[in-house]
Amino acid sequence: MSLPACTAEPVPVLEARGVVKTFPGVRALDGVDLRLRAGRLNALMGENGAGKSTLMKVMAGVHPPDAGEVLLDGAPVNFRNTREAQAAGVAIIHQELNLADNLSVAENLFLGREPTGPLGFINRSRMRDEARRLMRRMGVDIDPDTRVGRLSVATQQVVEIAKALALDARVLILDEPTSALTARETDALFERIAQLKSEGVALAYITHRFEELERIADDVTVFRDGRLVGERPYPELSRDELVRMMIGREAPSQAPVAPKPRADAMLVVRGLTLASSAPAPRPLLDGVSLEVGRGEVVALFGLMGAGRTELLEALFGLHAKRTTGEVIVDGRRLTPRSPRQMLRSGVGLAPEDRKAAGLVLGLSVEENLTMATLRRLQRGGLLSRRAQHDCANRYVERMRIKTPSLAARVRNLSGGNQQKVVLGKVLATDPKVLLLDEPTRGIDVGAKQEVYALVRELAAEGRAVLVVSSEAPEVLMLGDRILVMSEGRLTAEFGRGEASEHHLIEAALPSDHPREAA
Amino acid sequence: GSSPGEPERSAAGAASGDKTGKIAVVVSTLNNPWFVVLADTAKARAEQLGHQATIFDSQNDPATEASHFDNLLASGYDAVLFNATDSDGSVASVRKAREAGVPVFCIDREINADDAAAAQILSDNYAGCVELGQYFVETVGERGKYAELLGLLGDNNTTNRSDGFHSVVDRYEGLEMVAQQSAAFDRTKAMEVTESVLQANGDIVAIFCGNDAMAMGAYQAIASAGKQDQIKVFGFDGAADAIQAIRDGKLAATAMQFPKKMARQAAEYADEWIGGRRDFPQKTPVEVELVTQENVEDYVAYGAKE
Amino acid sequence: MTALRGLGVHAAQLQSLTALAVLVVVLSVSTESFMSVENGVNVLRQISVNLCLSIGMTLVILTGGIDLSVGSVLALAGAVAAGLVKEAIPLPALGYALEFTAAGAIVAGVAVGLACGAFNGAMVTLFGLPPFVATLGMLSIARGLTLLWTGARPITGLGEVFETIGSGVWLGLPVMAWVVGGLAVLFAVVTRRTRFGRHLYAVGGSERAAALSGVRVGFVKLWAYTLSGALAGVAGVLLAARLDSGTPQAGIAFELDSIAAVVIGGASLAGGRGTIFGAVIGCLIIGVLNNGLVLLGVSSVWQQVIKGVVILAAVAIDRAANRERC
Amino acid sequence: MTALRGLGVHAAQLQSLTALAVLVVVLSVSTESFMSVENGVNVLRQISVNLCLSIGMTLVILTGGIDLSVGSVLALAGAVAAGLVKEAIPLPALGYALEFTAAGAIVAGVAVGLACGAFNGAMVTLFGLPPFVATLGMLSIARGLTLLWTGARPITGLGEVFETIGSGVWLGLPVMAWVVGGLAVLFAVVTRRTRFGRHLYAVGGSERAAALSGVRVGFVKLWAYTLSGALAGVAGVLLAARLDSGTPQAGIAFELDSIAAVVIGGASLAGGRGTIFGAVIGCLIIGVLNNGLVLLGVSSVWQQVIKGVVILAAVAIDRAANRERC
Ligand SMILES: Nc1ncnc2c1ncn2[C@@H]1O[C@H](COP(=O)(O)OP(=O)(O)OP(=O)(O)O)[C@@H](O)[C@H]1O
Ligand SMILES: Nc1ncnc2c1ncn2[C@@H]1O[C@H](COP(=O)(O)OP(=O)(O)OP(=O)(O)O)[C@@H](O)[C@H]1O
Ligand SMILES: [Mg+2]
Ligand SMILES: [Mg+2]
Repeated sequence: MSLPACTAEPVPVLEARGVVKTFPGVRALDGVDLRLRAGRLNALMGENGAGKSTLMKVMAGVHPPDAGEVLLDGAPVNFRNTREAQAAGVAIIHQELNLADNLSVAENLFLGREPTGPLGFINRSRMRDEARRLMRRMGVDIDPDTRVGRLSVATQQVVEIAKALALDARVLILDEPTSALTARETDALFERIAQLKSEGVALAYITHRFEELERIADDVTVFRDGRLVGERPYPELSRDELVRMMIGREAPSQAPVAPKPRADAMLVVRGLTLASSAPAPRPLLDGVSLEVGRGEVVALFGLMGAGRTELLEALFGLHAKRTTGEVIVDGRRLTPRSPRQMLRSGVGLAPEDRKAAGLVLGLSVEENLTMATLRRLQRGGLLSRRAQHDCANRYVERMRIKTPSLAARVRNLSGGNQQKVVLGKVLATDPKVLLLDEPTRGIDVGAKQEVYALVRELAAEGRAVLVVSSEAPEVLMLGDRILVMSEGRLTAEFGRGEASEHHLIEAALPSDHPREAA
Repeated sequence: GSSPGEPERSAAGAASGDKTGKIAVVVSTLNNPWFVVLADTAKARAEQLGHQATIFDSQNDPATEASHFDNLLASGYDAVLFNATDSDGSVASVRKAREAGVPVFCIDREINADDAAAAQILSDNYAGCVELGQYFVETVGERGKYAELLGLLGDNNTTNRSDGFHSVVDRYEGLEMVAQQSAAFDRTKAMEVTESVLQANGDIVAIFCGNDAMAMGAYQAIASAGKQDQIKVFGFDGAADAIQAIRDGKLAATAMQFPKKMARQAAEYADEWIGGRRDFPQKTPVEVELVTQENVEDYVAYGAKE
Repeated sequence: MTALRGLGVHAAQLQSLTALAVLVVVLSVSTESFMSVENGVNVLRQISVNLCLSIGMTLVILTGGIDLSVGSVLALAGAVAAGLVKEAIPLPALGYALEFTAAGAIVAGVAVGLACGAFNGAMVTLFGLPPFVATLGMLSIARGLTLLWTGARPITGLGEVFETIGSGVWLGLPVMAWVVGGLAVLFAVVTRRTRFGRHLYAVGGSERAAALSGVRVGFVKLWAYTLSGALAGVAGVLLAARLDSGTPQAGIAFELDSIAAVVIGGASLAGGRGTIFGAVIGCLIIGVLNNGLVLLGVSSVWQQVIKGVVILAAVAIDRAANRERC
Repeated sequence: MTALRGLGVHAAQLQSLTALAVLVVVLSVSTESFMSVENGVNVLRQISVNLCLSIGMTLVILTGGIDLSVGSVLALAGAVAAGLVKEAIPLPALGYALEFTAAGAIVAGVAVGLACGAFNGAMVTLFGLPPFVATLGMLSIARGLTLLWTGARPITGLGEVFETIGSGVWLGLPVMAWVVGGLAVLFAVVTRRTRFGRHLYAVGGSERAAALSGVRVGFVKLWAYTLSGALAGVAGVLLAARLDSGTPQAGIAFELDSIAAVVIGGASLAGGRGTIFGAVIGCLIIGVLNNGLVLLGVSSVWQQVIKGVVILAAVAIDRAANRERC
């Protein structure tokens, strides 16, 4: 039974006081306070680059603070690394995946704390059983010996979460844990969170998804530009108020969109089939046929593992050898052979896994933004610096990318800003057909609205947009039409306003799954 | 100036015309004791004669050697005692020195040009191996299978020695070479190659090796195969351990070169050049002597007993 | 098969295994002397040194590093051991000379190797040098020290103990093979079944992930290099024992053969992938090739060409057979 | 400074630049002969070959690869050029002999290098061989072919054209230096200001992201290796010209110096980082060091030790000064 925050304060389990952290060119944190109380979940909100992740990293011993202090049970501590933090009972789930692709699920879950037998050998069988248990509790049932590299992003995220939960920490920090998850795993996670609260664990939870707040939040803390804007018990906050605190202006209103008449097809897919790389009962994609009209936004919903990413990848020519079927872009029939070919024929993909597939982290913002369009930026055979700057600047502004400079390494941008760079890169190619895989994953409310507006704008310009999302509200709000995928097949189609979240989930559940009566 | 090698002069190490200068000793490699002795002796003798001397190691790389010449010509040396990495590849460097008015005295390895070096004091590898070849026939007999270990491929001592040896041995049809492999003058390689050769041809009666290091390696392999009584091993150089091995009856024979002798001679020539002498014989061959069980006691490492 | 699994055998190794098998078959039919027990023993003796190096190299490569210094370190260790067993070190200060038993000399040799390895590790972990540079520096330094210590002269006649190690045979197999075989098994177990072993893979797979999971990355790397150095030391002693002499030219360019063996065995220079078993196969492929070409009486010149081609072919088949790993 | 920027100079290079500066200052005070124009010219001539290799090496390393074959390819190209200029190739079929002009021979030599490089590239891109193995195979093959072509005997007396290239001087600088300098500028521009150049960085940084951005990864890699081979060919011709002979022993272990130069210049063997300018600095550091130690009359044994230590120190300072890059 947890007290409301306002009355007689219990000593916070973990507390940050006046923390300052600067990076080359950026003051990420500027004297920030934060309190995490036993049995309560403090939801951290704020725009991309506000400093949320950085603060969490400081509190979990990843970065040392430049100034200010971190207190555990009221006593100052300075963790020199994550191991010391873990030892003190502070665990963190990072925003980015931090798994060793070459190791198995079990090995990742127990990395750094492998159970050993009397002879100092690793107790493999125990590790496996434990691992299977942990994954089951997260609602995922996979062989613990699977190499993590072979798992989809979604599954990897679950592993990441299970790993932190396995630490039985007193303080648990979750940095956008659900960004890669879909309904089912999210529910499982929230059950665990409720349970942890009752066990008196103190939680910090970073998210950009408002609908999650009422399900888990006790307190809400808002950051802007590395400063604390305010902390309130959740119930006292209205959504609009919250948004205002975050972006410092009125919440951008969502103008209701009228259903469009069915336009002529810009992208036509007929019987697209993608054979599985490993021997499997079913192909990853099984005769998928769909159309996206000129100026139309089609949203593609599905649970993890449905094969949506594979669909987009196949359309983009990534699995040429395993793909069969017919694709027609703007009246021109073609078989997707390579990304290069698809880009040239006016198709652009913003991939789901931004770090591995979307960006070259070691290169600058400018170099990434211009990567796919260099041909247009040449003057007399050489790349023109001017043209590159202009191009990059244009998209930094249009996407409101928060970066110290065009020359900054993308690696150092905040998660959301990285995502914006990916979108910027694709837009720079001026595609006729846009394939967006989870385009709003991990980006803040302001940026989300921008992306939504952008998607509509692009459609209005006569492009066809096929957007994959795991957030039902988003799908409902964005799509002129909504397709639902399950097990590599399209299982339902709805027009704007025809579907409810329930319908979507219903259609998305795998056939073997017992469907609850509507 | 006085004639070379004149005993009392060289004993009393005063520089001729008491002019002193900077002498460079450029040696093809220093990770083989034979060349270390060559270089050290040359340096020592030059210093004994009152000159400054520095050793440059070409590390068996003609390019490095060329760089050494550039450097020493730039930093005003008066003479070069030169052990070439390559008879042909080194000519260009020697010419460059000549044009810069710096005399080059070649030691041991001949360079293929008569107009470049001030003088060449040469160990006659070919003749040495002719002698070895004759002794080979005497001891091994006129029939039987044998193997040959070549030195570094592309090194012209490798070819000279092999050619000299075969110029004799090939005249006897009875002597059949069943294996010819390169072991690059290297002990380890020699041992491994020999081990394999013994597998393919267990019945060989002799191995001729392009240098003593390889001979020692080969012997090692033969010994661990227990064939030391069946197979005679021949080397070349007169290295310390080879002389000892002959004494112990492990090697049949080697060809003694005289690195010390050659080095001293070269140093004295350089000294005389600085003293003003110019009339040097283009080539001064230093004969190679056969070292066998019989005469081994007359020799020490790299030379005859004084 | 399950036995193999224990040593961490994956499709990868089984691939190289086929390559090896093909090689062996071809050679057995083309030359009778190849398939003899005696020759088998030879090949074993010939690969022991390279295998000893390759074990250490595997540890380093697993972390995503590389060790170019093994050849020079081998030479230094061998020379030190040989030197110490031959003559005592005079200690004027204490007024007596320090005598070394064969055992003592061997330990000293290995210790020197270990020290060099630790130095490499320190350079990489503490000073953040790229492994290539750190170990390249050591390659040069150790070679120089060897020449200083030996005066560029081989040190020969090392006595019985070395002789037994070098040419001795026990239960039909060379003593060296037993030693190195033991080390191979030991480290196969270490890499598969101990935390240190798995951390090698983790660090190689994702240093960041490993660090954030509380793996002491620096510690793991430091030990990888140290062990590589120590194993190079062992290899040095073994080689010296074989040649009955510590020669300053020993081990030149050995690093290439050793890295080749590890990579042929399926390891990735990017780190995180590879096994000791693979390294063993790799060494066998190279060793059998060298041995076979001589048995076939191929001229040394052609040997170089053929060797290159075969290595390319072996690995190409391997990779073709499991694309996923590229 | 902006001029430097044009060549793509970052903190990284400026670091190595300081290392170089320190080295130069130390040497100028400790030996008078170092700071002479003549010696400067020498150093330039001495580094030309290594720089020529290092330019190509940079391209390959940028893609995250490595080219161990440059030394052997250099030897092969040099030997071919030398061989062709010396004697005509008889074509009995056509009943006449194919004569080569010096120019023709040079082109042929470079072409041979290019072919070897293309082969490496094909092995890496088409057969998915690890670059280390692919180029290690070529190292062995090219050396073998060189010995076959030359009959293991050097080919000397290459005539004026080669002589001019080798020892000629133009406007106070060696012709070789002009040639290589030109190549360096050319490729500095290529890497900085062309799509191909940018794609090299992209591929090295993340092949997947590059491919998704429409970069033809295979194509880019193939060309990186091909160019590296061609540049090794050029280096071979230059060396042959300098020695006035194509020697089968040329270029042994040159790959190490070249890779060292590139890495000292701030490149990462993981790919995606490095510049031509950095390679130039790297070559200068190594060249000046070799030259200086000789001028100081340091015994060649100690030279190896000192060289190793200095290289470690140089890179250590560099890295310490910008941690982020490790
Ligand atoms: N390692 C780093 N080096 C340099 N700058 C950094 C680094 N990490 C973060 N930053 C900068 O610090 C600021 C805060 O980043 P942070 O990741 O904390 O934002 P965030 O609130 O987590 O944003 P998001 O919601 O998008 O994850 C950003 O401007 C980012 O560019
Ligand atoms: N790299 C991979 N190797 C092997 N299988 C994969 C890989 N990536 C995804 N899969 C499998 O392909 C199927 C679809 O992948 P994925 O989960 O990305 O679909 P999705 O609908 O895009 O889900 P989400 O986008 O929510 O992650 C799943 O069974 C997943 O396990
Ligand atoms: Mg964040
Ligand atoms: Mg997906």
